[in-house]
Amino acid sequence: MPEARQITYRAAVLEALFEEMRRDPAVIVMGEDVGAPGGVFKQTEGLYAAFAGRVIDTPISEAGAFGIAVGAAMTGLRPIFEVMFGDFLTLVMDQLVNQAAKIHYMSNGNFTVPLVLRTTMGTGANLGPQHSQSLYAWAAHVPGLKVVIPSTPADAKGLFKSAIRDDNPVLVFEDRLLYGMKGDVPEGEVLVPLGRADIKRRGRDVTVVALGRMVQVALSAAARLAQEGIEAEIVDPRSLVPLDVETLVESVKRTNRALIVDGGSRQYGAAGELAATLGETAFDWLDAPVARLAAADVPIPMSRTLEPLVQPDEGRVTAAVRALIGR
Amino acid sequence: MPEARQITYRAAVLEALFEEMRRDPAVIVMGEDVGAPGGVFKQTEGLYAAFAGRVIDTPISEAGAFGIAVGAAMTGLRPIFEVMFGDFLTLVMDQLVNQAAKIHYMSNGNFTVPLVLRTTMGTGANLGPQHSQSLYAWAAHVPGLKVVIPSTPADAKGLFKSAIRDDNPVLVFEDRLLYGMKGDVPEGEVLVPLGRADIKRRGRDVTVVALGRMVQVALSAAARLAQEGIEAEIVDPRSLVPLDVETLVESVKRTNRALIVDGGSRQYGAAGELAATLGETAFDWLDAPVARLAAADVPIPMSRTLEPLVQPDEGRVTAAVRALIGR
Amino acid sequence: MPDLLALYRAMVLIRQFEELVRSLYTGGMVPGLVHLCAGQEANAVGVCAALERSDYIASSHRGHGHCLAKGARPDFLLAEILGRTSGYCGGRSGSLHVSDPATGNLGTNGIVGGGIPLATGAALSAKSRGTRQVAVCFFGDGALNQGLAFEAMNMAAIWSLPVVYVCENNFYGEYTAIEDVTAGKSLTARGEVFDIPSRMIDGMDVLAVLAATEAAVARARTGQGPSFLICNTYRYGGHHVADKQDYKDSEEARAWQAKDPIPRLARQLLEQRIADQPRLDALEQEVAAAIRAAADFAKAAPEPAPQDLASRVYA
Amino acid sequence: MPDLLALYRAMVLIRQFEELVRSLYTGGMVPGLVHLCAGQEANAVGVCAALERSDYIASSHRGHGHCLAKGARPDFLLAEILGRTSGYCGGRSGSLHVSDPATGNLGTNGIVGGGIPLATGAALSAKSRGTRQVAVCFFGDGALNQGLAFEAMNMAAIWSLPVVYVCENNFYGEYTAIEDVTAGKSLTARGEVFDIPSRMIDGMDVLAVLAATEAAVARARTGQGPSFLICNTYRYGGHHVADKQDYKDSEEARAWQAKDPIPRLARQLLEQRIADQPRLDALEQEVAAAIRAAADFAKAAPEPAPQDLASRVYA
Ligand SMILES: Cc1ncc(C[n+]2csc(CCOP(=O)(O)OP(=O)(O)O)c2C)c(N)n1
Ligand SMILES: Cc1ncc(C[n+]2csc(CCOP(=O)(O)OP(=O)(O)O)c2C)c(N)n1
Ligand SMILES: [Mg+2]
Ligand SMILES: [Mg+2]
Repeated sequence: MPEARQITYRAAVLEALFEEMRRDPAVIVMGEDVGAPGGVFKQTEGLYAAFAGRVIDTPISEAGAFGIAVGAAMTGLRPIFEVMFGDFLTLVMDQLVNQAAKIHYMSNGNFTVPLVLRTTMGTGANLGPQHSQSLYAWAAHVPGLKVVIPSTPADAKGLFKSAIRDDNPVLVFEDRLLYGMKGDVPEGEVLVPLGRADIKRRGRDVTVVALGRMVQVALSAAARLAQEGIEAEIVDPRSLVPLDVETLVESVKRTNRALIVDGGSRQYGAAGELAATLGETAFDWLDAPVARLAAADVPIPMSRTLEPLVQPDEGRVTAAVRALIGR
Repeated sequence: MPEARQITYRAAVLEALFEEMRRDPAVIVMGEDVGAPGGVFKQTEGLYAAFAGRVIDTPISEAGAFGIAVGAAMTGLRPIFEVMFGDFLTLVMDQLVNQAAKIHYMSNGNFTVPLVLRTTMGTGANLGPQHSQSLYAWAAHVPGLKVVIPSTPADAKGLFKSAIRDDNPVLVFEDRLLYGMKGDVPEGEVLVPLGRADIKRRGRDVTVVALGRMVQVALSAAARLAQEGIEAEIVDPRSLVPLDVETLVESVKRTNRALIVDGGSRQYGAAGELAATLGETAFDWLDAPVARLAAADVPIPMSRTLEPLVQPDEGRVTAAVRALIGR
Repeated sequence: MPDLLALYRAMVLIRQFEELVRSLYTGGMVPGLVHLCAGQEANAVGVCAALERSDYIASSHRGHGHCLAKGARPDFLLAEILGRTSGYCGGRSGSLHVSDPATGNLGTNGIVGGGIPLATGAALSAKSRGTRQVAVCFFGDGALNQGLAFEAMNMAAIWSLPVVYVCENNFYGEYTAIEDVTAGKSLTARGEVFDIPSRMIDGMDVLAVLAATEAAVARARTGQGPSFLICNTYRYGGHHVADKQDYKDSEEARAWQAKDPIPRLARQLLEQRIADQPRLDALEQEVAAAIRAAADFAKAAPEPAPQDLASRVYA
Repeated sequence: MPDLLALYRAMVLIRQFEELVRSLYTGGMVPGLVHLCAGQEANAVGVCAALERSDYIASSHRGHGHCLAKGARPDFLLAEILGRTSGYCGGRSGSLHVSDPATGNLGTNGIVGGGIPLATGAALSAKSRGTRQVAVCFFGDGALNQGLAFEAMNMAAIWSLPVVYVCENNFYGEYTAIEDVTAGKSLTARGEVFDIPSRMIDGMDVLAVLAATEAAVARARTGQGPSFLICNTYRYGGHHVADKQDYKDSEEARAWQAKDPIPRLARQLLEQRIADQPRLDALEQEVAAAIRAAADFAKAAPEPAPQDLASRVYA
C-alpha cells in the first residue's frame, strides 16, 4: 500500500492527471484556459509545460470542441475534456448524448469512446443561477455514460485514474468547494474502481447516502448527531452510474432507515432514483419511508442570504436525521 | 359543456393551435418545415396559410432559433417552438435551462417567458437511437420549466390550450404513435389545467401511474387484467411539473399498491421521482414496494426485433401488475 | 448633433461606477464574480446614445456599462450587484443577471453568447408586433466563436430583423488572446458571410461608435435588417477583479490607455469650446456625488429575506 | 491519372444500391427512415477516390454512397439497413448509424451536422498521433446553418487540422429550399471566413470533385490544414423514400437529371476509348449481380436476438 500524504482535492486530481498523462501518451487535455493559464481554478496547473502539445486551449465553442474530443476518442486518443462550469453541460448535450453515449452501442462495439468529461458544480461562491447547478442527474439518465462524483481527495485521485483508463465516456463532477479540502492521498498507483460505494462512517441507527460534497456535510452532521447518541452510517456511492446498489441496501438492512442527501435539485433528480431503488429493494427492512434532502427547487440565487439556503447543510441534515429517527 | 366528436390526437393539437392563434395575435409558431410543408408529421398543417407571417420556418439551427423564441417571448410574443424530435432537445438545452427557465426568477418577476416547446418522442417506427428517446425527465429536473405529457386527444387539446396561455416556458411531449389515435374531443373552449392528474380508469386493486402513451398501454393491460379479476386504477399525472401528488397518493391509499409505467429510460428517470414521492408520502398505506416499469437502459436500437423490447408494453405491464399483486 | 457633454458624463459615470465596484469588491462587499468594463465605456455609451428608451439591449457578463448607458439608475444597479432587495432584481441575481424591462434591458448574461439570440428574438418580436423598436446585442470577441452567434446572425439576415450586433473586441477572452482561438484575418467577415453590413470601429472613440450605430439603427428602423459592428477596445482591469493579468504585456496596456475614450472626448469638448475645464471638473464632481449616493443607498439596503428564496420561480 | 472505370463502377454501384433500397423499402423490408443519394453519387465517389483506406470519413443521414465509396461491402451495408445481424453494426443501427473502423468510416449520422466535429476530432487525433491520415466530413447544405459547423471549422483552421469539409449542396433541406434559410450570396464564404481555402464545385462531375479533393487532401497531408468544398448536386428522390416532393418543380428536376454524373462519365469513357459500350454494359451487369447477391445475403440474414438488446452498452 503506497504511502499517504495530506494534499488538497485539487492537487489530488492534478496528480492523477500527471500520472496518467505520463503513463499513456494518448491522454490529452482540452478546455478553455486549461493550457498556459493552468485553468481558471488552477486545476490544470503545470500540465501545459509538462506535456507539450497535449494540453489544448479551445475557443469558447463548447459544443464543437467537445464533439472534436469525441471524434478524437474514436480514433486513438483519450481526451480529458473540461467544461468549466457544470451549468455549461447544456452546450455539449448533443455530442454527449446523441454521439458519445451511443457510439459504442451503435457501432455494435466496433468503436469505443474513451473520454473523460470533467466539470465543476455547486454553490458557495455566490456565482448565481448559471454558475452553480449540479446537473449530474441528466447524465445519469443516459445509458452509455458513466457518472462519477468524488467526495474526498483520495477518491478524487483514484476515481480520476479509473475514469481515464475506462473505455467509456465518463463524467466526473467536482464540487468547487472541495478543491481546497485536504486529505490523506496515497502516492502513485491507487485506483478506485467505478461502481463501488464506500462507507465513509459506520453507524447503526440510520443510513445516510450522500453525494460529493454532501458526504462531507453528512460527516459533520454525523459528528454532531453522535453527541446526541445517534450513530449515522454515511455511504458514498462515488459513482451514480454504475451504481453499487448492494452496498447501499446492505447498509439499510442494518439500520432500517435511510436518508438521501443530494446537492442537485430535488425534482426528478438523483435522490429520487436512489430513494426509489432503496424503496424497492429494501422495502421489508425499512422502518420509515426513505427520506430525501436535496437542493431547493429554484434557480440558484447569488444573494448571500439566499444562496446558503439552497443546498443541504449540516443543520438541515441533522434535522432530517432526527425527524427520521423520531418517526 | 361543448359537444364532443371523435378526432385524432394530431387534429386535436392542431385545433388547439388554430383556436389559440385566432384568439391571441401574439401566438406564433416556429420550427423546421412547420410552414408551407405543414410539418414533417403534418402536425402544423394549414396554419401557414391561415396565419400569414406567424408561422416561421427556421433553418436547421435549433439552438439559435429556440433562443430567438425565448427573446421573442420576453418581449410580447407567445411562441410555440417545435423541436422535431425530442432527441434534439440536446441542442436547445442551454437556452432552455440557463435562459428560459431562469429569466422570470432572475428578473425578480419583471420578465416572463410565455413559450411552449412542443416536441415528439417514443419508439415504434424503428427510427433508432437518435430519433426515439423520451427525455422529459431532464426538463422536469429544472425549476422554472413546466412539463406536460398528454395521453389522449382530449387532453392534448386541453393541455395545449392551457400551455399556450401559461406565462411560463412549458414543454409538451407528444408520442408520435398517438398522433393517429382517435378519441372524443370537445369543441371549442375546453382547457385542461396543468397540474391536475386524471384517473383514466377506476380500480381497487392496484394504482398504475402511467405517462403519455403508457396510459394507453396501461389501459389495455387493465382490460386484460380485469378478465383475471384484477382491477387496476390508471392514474395519468398529465403534467410532471407541476405534479398533482395528492391525486396519486389518494389513489394509492385506496389500492395500497402502486406501479409506475414510464416510457423514458429507467435510470434516474421520471419513474424514480414518482416512486420516491409515493414511497415517502404513502409509506404507511403501501402493502408492497412501489414498482417501476420503464424503458430499458440502452440506446434504442432500430432493429425490428429489438426496438419493441425497449418501452413497456401491454404484456410487461400485465406481468408487473400480477407480480405486484402476488407479493 | 450629439450632446457631447451627455456622452462625456455617461462615460465618466461608468468609469467611476466601475471604480466603486472594484473598491467594494476588494473590501469584500460584493458577492460572486464581477467583470468590469473600465476602458470600454465608449462602446456602451456610443451605442446606447443611438437608441431610444423603448429599444432593447441584451448584454454580456461585462455589462454594468451597458445597463447604465441604457438608463439604469446607478443606485438600483449597485444594490443589485451587492445583492440587496432594492436592486433591479431584488438582489437575487447580481452583476451577471441584471435586467430591467423599463429600460429595455433584457439582461446581462452569465453565458458567453447567451444574449445573442435573445436580442435577435426581441427584434423578431418588434418586427412582428409592428413597432419601430430596435434590438442591440453586446458581446465580446470570445463569443464570436460560439456557434450560436452564427446561427442568430444567419436568421437575422434571412428575416431582415431590426438588430445590431455589437462585438466589443478587447482582444482577450479570459486569459486567452483572440488570435489563439479565432481563425480568419478579417473579423468583419463574420457578419459579411451572411451579407450583413459589417464594420470595424475604433471602440475607444465614442463618436465613431455613435455614428456607426446611428447608421445601423437607421437601417434597422427602416426594415433593412441587421448590422454588425466590431468595436476594438481594451479592458484595463483583469477578466474579473481578482485577475492579475500576467498574460498581457504592460506595453500593450499603456498603448491602449493612451487612447482612453474619456480624456479623448474631454479634449474635443475643450477644443470645440463645448465645455471648459471647470465645467468638466464640476461634472466629474457631480457624478462622484451620484456614485457616493448610490454606494450609500446600496450599502444601506437590506439583503433578501429567506422567504424570498422560492418566490417567482413561476409566473 | 484516375482509374475512370473504377469511378464509373463505384457510381453505378451506388445508384443500383439505392434503387434496391428504394424497392425494398417500398416492399416493406426496410425498417425506419432511409435517405437515398441517387443523383449525388459523384460526390461520394469523387471524394473517396482521393482517400486511402486508413483515412477517415464522417457521413450524414444520406450516407449509403459515402459508405460504399469508402469501401463498405454492399452485402454487409444492406444487411445493416435491413436490421440484420450480418450488418456492419449487427443490425441494431440501420441506415442512419452505420459505421466501420476497418474502412475508416466514423458513421452515418442522424443528427444534422453531428459528424462535423467527429471528423474534425479524427483529424486532431491523426495530427496528434503523427499519422498521415486525413479526415473528410460529408454534410448537406442544411447543416451549414448549424453553429456546430462554424465552431468546428474555426478550430480546424486555428489548429491546422488535416480535414476536408465536403458540403453536398442539393439545394434543399427536407422540404425547405436553401435560399429560404441560408443568408449570404456566397456559400464559399462560410469557409473563407476562417481563411479556409474554399471552392464551389460541380458536384455532378466526378472528375471535378476528385481533382478538388486531391488538392485538398494534399494540403491536409502536408500539414497545411483544412479545406472546404461545396459540391452542387441534386437528390433525385425525396428527402426520404416516402416524400413526394411537391415543393420542387419538375423543370428543375429535369435540368439536373440532364447533368447526371453517370452517363456523363460514360460519355467520357467512350470518347476517350477507355471502354466501349459492351464493356460498360457488362460492368453494369456485373454490378447488378453484386447487388442481387447483396440482396439475397441481407434478406437471408437473421434479425438480432432479444438478448442482444442490452449488450455493448458499455465497453
Ligand atoms: C458558455 C460559456 N463558456 C465559458 C464561460 C466562461 N467565461 C466567462 S467570460 C469568458 C471570456 C469571454 O470573453 P469575451 O467574449 O471576449 O468577453 P470579455 O470577457 O473579453 O469581455 C469565459 C470563457 C461562460 N461564462 N459561458
Ligand atoms: C439536429 C437535427 N435537426 C433536424 C433534423 C431533421 N432532419 C433530418 S435531415 C434534415 C435536412 C437536412 O438537410 P441537408 O443538410 O441539406 O441534407 P440533405 O437531406 O439535403 O442531404 C433535417 C432537418 C435532424 N436529423 N437533426
Ligand atoms: Mg474579450
Ligand atoms: Mg440538402
